[in-house]
Amino acid sequence: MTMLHTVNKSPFERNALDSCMSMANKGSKILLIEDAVVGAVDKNTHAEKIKGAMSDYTFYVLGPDLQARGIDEGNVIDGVNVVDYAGYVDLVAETDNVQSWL
Amino acid sequence: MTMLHTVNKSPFERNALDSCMSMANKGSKILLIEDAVVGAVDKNTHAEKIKGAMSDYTFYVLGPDLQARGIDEGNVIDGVNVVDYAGYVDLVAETDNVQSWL
Amino acid sequence: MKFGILVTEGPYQHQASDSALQFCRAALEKGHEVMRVFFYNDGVNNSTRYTTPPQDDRNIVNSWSELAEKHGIDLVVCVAAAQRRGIVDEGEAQRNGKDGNNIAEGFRISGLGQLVEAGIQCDRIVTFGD
Amino acid sequence: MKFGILVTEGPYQHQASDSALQFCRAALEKGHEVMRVFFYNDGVNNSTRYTTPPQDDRNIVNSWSELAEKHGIDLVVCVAAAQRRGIVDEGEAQRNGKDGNNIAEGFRISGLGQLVEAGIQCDRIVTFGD
Amino acid sequence: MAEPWEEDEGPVKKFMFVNRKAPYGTIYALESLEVVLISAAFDQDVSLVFVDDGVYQLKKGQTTDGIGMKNFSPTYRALEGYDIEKLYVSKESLEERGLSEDDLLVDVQVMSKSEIADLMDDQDVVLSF
Amino acid sequence: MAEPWEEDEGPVKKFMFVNRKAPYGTIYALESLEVVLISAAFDQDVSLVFVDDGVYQLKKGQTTDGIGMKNFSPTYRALEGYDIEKLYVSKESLEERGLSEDDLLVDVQVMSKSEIADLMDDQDVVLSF
Repeated sequence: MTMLHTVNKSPFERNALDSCMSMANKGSKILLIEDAVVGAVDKNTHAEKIKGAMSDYTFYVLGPDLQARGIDEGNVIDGVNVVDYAGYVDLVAETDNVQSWL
Repeated sequence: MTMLHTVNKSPFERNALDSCMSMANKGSKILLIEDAVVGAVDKNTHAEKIKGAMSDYTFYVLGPDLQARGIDEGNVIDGVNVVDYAGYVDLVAETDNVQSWL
Repeated sequence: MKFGILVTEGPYQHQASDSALQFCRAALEKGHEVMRVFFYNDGVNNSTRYTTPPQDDRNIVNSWSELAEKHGIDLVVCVAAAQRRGIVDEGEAQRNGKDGNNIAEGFRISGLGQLVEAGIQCDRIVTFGD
Repeated sequence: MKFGILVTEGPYQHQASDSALQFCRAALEKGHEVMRVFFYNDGVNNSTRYTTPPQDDRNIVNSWSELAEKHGIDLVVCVAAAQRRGIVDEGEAQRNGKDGNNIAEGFRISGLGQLVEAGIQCDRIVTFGD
Repeated sequence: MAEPWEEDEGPVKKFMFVNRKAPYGTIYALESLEVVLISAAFDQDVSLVFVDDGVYQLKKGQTTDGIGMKNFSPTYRALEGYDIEKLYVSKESLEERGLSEDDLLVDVQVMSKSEIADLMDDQDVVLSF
Repeated sequence: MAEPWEEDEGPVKKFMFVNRKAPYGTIYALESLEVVLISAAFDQDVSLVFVDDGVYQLKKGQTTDGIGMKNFSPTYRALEGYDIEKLYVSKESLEERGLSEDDLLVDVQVMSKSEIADLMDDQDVVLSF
């Protein structure tokens, strides 16, 4: 089974992304939404965490939430996929289950 | 001036205590309340942070919140002062200002 | 595919309700079904018709009511959570001796069993919260 | 000493209201004055009389009303925050076309200026939130 | 014959409740427990996971008189009576907090996060409070 | 003659607003700004501090059409018109996020957290959202 894990909290503020990555099996998909999108920015001090885990997980980030926070897609870590709400729905539909790390 | 800083979030969950300690001047008092009291436990992986800062700050923890979470006062880090709500009021009154790190 | 949605925070304070609405709209647009939105914890505060957001702001409560009417979505507010937070319909008002009610169009108050039932009947439960 | 209290979360979901109540009680017991409690953000949800918590649980709204009456504390609910969350008194109901109101005894709806004024007049402002 | 929860189809689903927050600072622990109790009435296959600060929900000796809230921790002891017996606690989360199995008020299975990950992957519905 | 905010006593107090959260995920940034605007009407000595994810409140280029919320960031540009000119941003918080002063939509003073600490110690009222 493949799971989708969603994280909605900034990795600077909370442990949700760390907690998610410590319990998501290899092959899982991880989608960053809401304030969590700030974690998808390259050159920030949490970027290495995501870069280092790219062989285990496929990462996604919600575009509308990036735009709201003024983050240019060009500054997103290479290999993190930007999706819109329709893409979010597809991710939920194409995986077997979804867990929200609140 | 001496400030009182209150922190109400677990250091395992959020950056509030870190943030507080990065911006509280030496001589400040730091009071842990609500879920933050779990940070006052000796032997936990965040204890060193508080132990290492004891020369800069005086630490307090709210007893009723410790008890609610089943934490024995005997397990609190040596030198962290346990106070009740009356003691909380006194801390606010005897310092010049109070900042809540939410 | 049949979705169930769980919302655990009130409107405005957290983005949860907004994200849930956007997700529902996108799912419906793709031809999926949203069987039920279950409002739990502070999520029950999505269901009060007493809100009057600023005119240049979105009206989250109305958005739920309209979406539900248009697509036949069951909006269920947990009764126990609603009692703690002051959300009442006519029946609840009568039972608890309140002199009025504040539930908005399209929402109904019911038990937590409705959440478990959604879990059983839906293909996916997606949670939006703090 | 004269205290002002700021509460930024609703009752039950977060401990903020409980902590604020305990702090107020302890301050009053020590002979301090609590001039005003200002309810902002989701804190406005402390002021609805429509709550019916379980019988073996505390009633936070009533606790505020009783404390205010006993000690002459001014309980102020921010009007803008209240409009977003559905807290209305008689005047607000009339102005915004609502068919009822839900504000509890001892609370009044007013502007943010009341918070700034408390900041000016009180010796300390203590904030309780998430 | 297959146990109901081994069937692919049918009314019994695997529900997992993930508890990550300390009790009392927020209501999530209490209201999560309320859902758990209801799900038992639906005869579902229910698991509870306690990770991160959620392990404090099961800490012995909770005394709430001083904060004016109800101590709901005895309810965890009642879960067995509802046939809810799958309580999993993260070993890492306990250790980080200087806690051990002896500090908990109910019998649980202590397991590594990677074991919990496998269990989670095997669920039909995961609810996190 | 001393400026009002240099007096020890009197109706003018030093208010500091500490903004630590990203915008839109929660309402704190917006409702903090609403208090700031009101405090200006009271002619108080107002400072705004942006630290941690709060620095994102001042990020240029916020576009909120996609999330259906109002973009309130232009209001920060209007603060000057209310004589609110003390905007302090943590250097460390910017750096950790790969941001620089050029990314911000208003003129601010970038300073270290220890400088902000000194300012905070000097306030009459500190409000944190």
